[in-house]
Amino acid sequence: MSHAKNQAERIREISGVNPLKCMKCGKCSATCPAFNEMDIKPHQFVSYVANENIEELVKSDSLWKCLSCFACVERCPRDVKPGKIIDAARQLVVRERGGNYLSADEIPELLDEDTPQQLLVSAYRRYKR
Amino acid sequence: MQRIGVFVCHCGSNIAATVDVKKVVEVIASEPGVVHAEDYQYMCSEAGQEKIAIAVREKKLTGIVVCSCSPRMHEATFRKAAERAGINPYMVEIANIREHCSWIHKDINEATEKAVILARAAVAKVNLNTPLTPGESRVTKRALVIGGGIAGIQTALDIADAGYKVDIVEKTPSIGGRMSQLDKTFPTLDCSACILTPKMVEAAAHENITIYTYSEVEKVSGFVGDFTVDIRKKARFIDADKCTGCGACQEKCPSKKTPSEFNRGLGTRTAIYTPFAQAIPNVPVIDTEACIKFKTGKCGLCQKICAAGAVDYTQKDEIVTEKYGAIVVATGFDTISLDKYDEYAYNQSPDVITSLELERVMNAAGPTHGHLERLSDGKAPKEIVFIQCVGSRCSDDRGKPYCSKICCMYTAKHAMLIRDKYPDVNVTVFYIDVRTPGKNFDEFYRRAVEQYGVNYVKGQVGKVIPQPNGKLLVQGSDLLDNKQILKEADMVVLATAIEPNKDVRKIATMLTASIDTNNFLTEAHAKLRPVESPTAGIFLSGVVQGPKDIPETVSQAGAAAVKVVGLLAKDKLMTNPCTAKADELLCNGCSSCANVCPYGAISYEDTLVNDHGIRETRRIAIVNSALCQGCGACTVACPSGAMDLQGFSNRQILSEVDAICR
Amino acid sequence: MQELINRAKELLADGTVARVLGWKIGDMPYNPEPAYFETVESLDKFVYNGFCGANLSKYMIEASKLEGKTLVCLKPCDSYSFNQLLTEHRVDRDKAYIIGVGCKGKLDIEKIKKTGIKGITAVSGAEMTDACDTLEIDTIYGKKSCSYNDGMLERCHVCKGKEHKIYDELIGESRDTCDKERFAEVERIEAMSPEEKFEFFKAELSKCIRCNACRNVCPACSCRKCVFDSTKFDSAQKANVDSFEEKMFHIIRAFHVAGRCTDCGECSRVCPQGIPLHLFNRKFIKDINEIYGEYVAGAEAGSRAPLVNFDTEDAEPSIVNER
Amino acid sequence: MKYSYYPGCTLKNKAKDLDAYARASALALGFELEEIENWQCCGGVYPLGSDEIATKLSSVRALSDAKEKGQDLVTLCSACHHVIKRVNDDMKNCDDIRFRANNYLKLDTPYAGETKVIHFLELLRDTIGFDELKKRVVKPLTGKKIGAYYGCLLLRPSGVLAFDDPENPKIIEDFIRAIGATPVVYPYRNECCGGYISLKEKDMAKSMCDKIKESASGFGADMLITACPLCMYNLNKSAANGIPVYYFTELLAEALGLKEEAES
Amino acid sequence: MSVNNEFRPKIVAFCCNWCSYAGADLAGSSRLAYPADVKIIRVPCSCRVNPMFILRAFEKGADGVIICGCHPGDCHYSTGNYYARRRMTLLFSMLDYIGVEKGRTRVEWVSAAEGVKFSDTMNDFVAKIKGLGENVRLGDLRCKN
Repeated sequence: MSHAKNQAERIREISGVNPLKCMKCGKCSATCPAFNEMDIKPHQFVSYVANENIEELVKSDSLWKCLSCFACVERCPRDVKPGKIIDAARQLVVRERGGNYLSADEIPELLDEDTPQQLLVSAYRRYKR
Repeated sequence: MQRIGVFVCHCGSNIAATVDVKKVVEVIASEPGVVHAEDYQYMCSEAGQEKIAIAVREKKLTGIVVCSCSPRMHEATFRKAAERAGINPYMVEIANIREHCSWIHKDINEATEKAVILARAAVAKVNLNTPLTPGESRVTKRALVIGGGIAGIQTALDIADAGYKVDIVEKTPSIGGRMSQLDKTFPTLDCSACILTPKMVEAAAHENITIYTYSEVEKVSGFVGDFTVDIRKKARFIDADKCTGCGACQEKCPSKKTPSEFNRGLGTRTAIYTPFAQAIPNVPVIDTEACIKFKTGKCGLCQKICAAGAVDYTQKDEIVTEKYGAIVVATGFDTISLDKYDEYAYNQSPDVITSLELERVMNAAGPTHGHLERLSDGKAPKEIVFIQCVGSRCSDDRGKPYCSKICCMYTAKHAMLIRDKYPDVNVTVFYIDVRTPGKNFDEFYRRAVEQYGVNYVKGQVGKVIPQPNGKLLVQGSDLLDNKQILKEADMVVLATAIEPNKDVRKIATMLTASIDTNNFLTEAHAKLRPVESPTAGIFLSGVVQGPKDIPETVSQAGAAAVKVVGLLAKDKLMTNPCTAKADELLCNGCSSCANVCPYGAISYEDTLVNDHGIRETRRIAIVNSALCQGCGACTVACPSGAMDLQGFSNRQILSEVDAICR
Repeated sequence: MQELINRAKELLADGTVARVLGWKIGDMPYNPEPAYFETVESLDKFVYNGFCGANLSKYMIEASKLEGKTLVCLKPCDSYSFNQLLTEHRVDRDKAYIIGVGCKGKLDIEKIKKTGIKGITAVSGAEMTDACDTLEIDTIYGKKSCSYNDGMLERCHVCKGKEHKIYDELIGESRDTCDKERFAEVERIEAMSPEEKFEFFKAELSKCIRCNACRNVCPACSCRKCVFDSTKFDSAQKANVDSFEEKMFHIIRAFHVAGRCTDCGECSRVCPQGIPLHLFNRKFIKDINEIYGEYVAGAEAGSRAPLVNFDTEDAEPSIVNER
Repeated sequence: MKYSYYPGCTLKNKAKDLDAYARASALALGFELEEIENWQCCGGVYPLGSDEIATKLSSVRALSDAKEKGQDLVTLCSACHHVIKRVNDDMKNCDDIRFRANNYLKLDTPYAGETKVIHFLELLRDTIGFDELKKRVVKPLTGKKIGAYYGCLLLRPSGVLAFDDPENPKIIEDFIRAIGATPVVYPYRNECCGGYISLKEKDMAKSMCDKIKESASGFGADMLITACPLCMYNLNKSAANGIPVYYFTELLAEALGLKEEAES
Repeated sequence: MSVNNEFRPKIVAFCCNWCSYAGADLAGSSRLAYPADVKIIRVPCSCRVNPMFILRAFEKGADGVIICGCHPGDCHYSTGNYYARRRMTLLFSMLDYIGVEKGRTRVEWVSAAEGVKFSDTMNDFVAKIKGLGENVRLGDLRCKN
């Protein structure tokens, strides 16, 4: 199995999503509140996995822009769950050493006096191994 | 021992590509009872059937096994061939080596091995077959059509024109159905009422047609050719013979606040009402839940005003029992509930409406008298957004997995009509795919784009966001531009998925007609018998079988009528000889069988039997073969094995089990 | 017993009944057997005591074909069987004169013997009029005694009740003997692992010699000809050829009487190999009660047995996997 | 009536008042929240990967603890509720996760999703009932126009959370009515506040919260209420307008006349 | 038995003529594959399936038996599957009681329109039976020696 195929398979496994169910209606992208911040758009997550173009996908800034708000998951008429795909891609990155989007050093400057614990632990879960 | 011939069909390459048919012939030839085995390209062809005839003659066959497609496909063909060759048709068994074998397996060894086993099972069964003779049953020369929409009306007219009596049962106070609610129709823009009303009038006037409106089918018994149906005629509280249809009662009725079903709840009606002006019959009904007289005992205004003295508050529901030879189901459709799709804000804003509601808005007799206006404030819209596939093509549990088929076309129609009548209104259509197969259909859609300047955007809408200023912000995808767009609209129209009428499940159960997971009735064959239910004597007309538009519905309605006429034209029908039969020497007379018989086909008689020299009178089960439909429930209820099913006997099935497990 | 005999004599004498169906003294003090008595004199041999466990209702199938009425003695539990046969049109109510006889629990001679009492010559304390709490037993080795309860049949420990469900008149007192949980044994097996269950039944059923005693005594197993004796299922077998056939026979037998079996326990009582056959029937009864609601076969003549009945909301067969 | 209660880390710290008001109100309404012993942080976000087990274990421990006590598990923080409810669903419906989680935890009796997880709002709606709550209110918040802010975590995915209609919810609006105020329905009430993104993408979160607050005030809301400390934080960071944000429990305590008591 | 010595179970599927047999036909015409281990016997209705048939299949060496019928409420004969449902529930419970592995028998309701369900069901059933292995507990010892 080629590396790309392998990676695509990993994403399918981690996310539990079958990208072939997608009918390309674009409702996920129509829904996404972070759409404008993303370079690769939610409906494209699906086609990137289907086309095994994982190298591009994991380089995408979208990994760090998705809010996991599940709006795309809720509204997808085909039960494809683009939000789970992008999280799986993010997992691929953070599970590799050095792929962390958040480093301990930078945390102090990101905090303010009101920052709730919840924000820190959530961000940690999402961004770090 | 039988003398069995086995015929293995190649079905072109459908079977032969995955099953080694020569090998099947070779192996099966040595089975007990088999005296002849051969293979052929197409057993169902005339030449193939001739092969059976020749083998019967030459090898003196007494039984036949055809290894071919499903018996549901060609069992009848081969039974007839056997009969022509001089063998009892029930000496034929089919081994299904296509649908159950070659089409689902890839490995040729595996498929061949299985084909042999299936053939063996069939041979084992034929070894125990006995000749059976069908009985005859009579045909009541009258048809019932359930549903009085365009499908039901057309079917009834075609049956009636062929000279047979036909009754229409319609649940609502008038025939006409969904088509009567439409304003215009595609692909030519005829006024719906203008083409439907003449048909309604014709049906009402036809000497062979009886129409029961405000009525429902309550009970069905019997079988093809001889159904008995109870029809509940709900009390209208109006004497139809006296009513002149003057409408004075409706003008005076003080209870005016009930949402009008005909206007999809967008307008109101009175408690005593006819659903629309052209209603047939033009006799009102009283809605007892809204009527002040029924609720409080006071009022009675309609009775006082009625010059004909037709209002009768004491009227009761009436049950009419009638016999029919055939039943057509034409119960039509409704739009799905949008409660689970509130990202489109249907429940949050009156300016978000369904396409069927738009039909009423555009119609001169509708709530806005045909003026295109926002239902919230009555203002004329300047921007209208249409959203396609709302609830269609959904594999989640909110919507329907199928394409509703009519939406692309009616949306093009709406867009075009709006642009034509109100050129200053901008129309945007969000679509996933535009599906317009059909004569002059794609041309119609292209006209909407090219001639009328309707803006088609490829992409679904994610959310409709009501704004404080009363506008609707539509957040959608433009997939071709790879953009998320925000469009401020005055009105949003949802192409809501259609689903079979809610009552159809109940009706299907009464008729024992198969129904699919989407509540569409199943056809006897998806391609070759599209207007028949697998249940004999039940026929399908219109959307009850699957989504379809008016031209298709009318064609199918005619097709269903022809099938009904073909049935009613017969004087006698052959009955299924695979009925239950009790062995009088084994029967205990315990009544277990009669307890489970759904047809009341089993009775008990004191019978004098001679049990190996012992002569005594015993209580013995007797099966009425005209009533027995051959389900076999009784055979398992019988502890002694006295009750058996001809054609599917205990020993036959066991021999199949043995052959498979060998 | 004398009251019973006197009454039987009266009814025979005045022609109300043509014969009496009861129990006759056996060759041992503990083995009375079912018998017809057609004359007043023959009733001298009539016996009714703690050893009269046999259920006479099934004899009424044949008795129903005879001229005149038959006086039949039914214990409370037998009356369920009679009702069930009535429901299935196997017996004729008009041909039966039912005397509901009192019952203080019936005895199992094998159980008594198992307590070490051998060479029995006489037993007292098991008459209807006795208190039935201790048995005084004469043996060739001298006098012994045994608690009545210890000698009682398994079925009496889970007695359905002392009420007769159908009768023309009642003679004699009954007493409650139920002191065990009816489904305890079934539950014990249900709790086993599949391997243990299989081993348990394999061990029990391997003892079966296909003598058909269970079938012959069973009031529900009353087919004119059993499927296992007919050609209808290619299932006629005489000898125990392999272990599967024993399972098949007993499963099917239990299935055929499911919902009709009154749990009279005769099958286990008569089994010469001591196989607890009632455990099959009782499993079906337990399942029926739990899945389809309480049902007592024979409690009421004319009721519809659970297997020829249904509810649209019935549990799916997969419920078995969840239990 | 006793319930197991999972407060979560933030409620022990920055969002102490969310917790304090809830406990005081609960007592007054006749049910007791019994804090689970030695609970551990839920992790804040539900681990989406189907192969992630370790990150789900703290939830399973809390769930199993409630099961042992035979109590329903009440949550308050939207994030904790979301995580625990979804993990519970996995334990009930996903054979693989159940098997592996039980393998790790070695509980006395394996856990298979038996515990019922309810949010404090559901407790008010389904156990006490909003009609009953209305009767218990001593200081109705008459005249206040309040926008409910749901966010994502309570509503989606609706198949698992089964909290309310995910596109047109009404539980908080009904709550607002019950405490005597007027709910203001606005379309952004189920849109995301930005969540954890605000740690690094502060502008993005701000602009999202601006939209929410503008929409709410556009429809006439004087204030917003929420059940989530992170939503509260993000909404407060938005400069859009001065519309204040409160925890729903604060208004509950106020309406029940317990506010001062709870604060002391 | 295939060459690689993989266990190939024998599976008998009783399918009612009106729904499940047609569902199997649809699975076929839609080319929805399931293992060749499944052999279908056509019966008019699931209520025609006698427990004797099932035990006989096991006696003769079947490893699994599945009964398919119309969905409850949709029986072609109105009520047949309701009786089948009770009979099979009790029979399966008895088989479990005597120690036959759960899962060797199954009832599924498959309509004529559910080709996909038919195929999925058979794939799943075969996988389960493969997991259980050969049916030793109820096999016919006579034939196996």
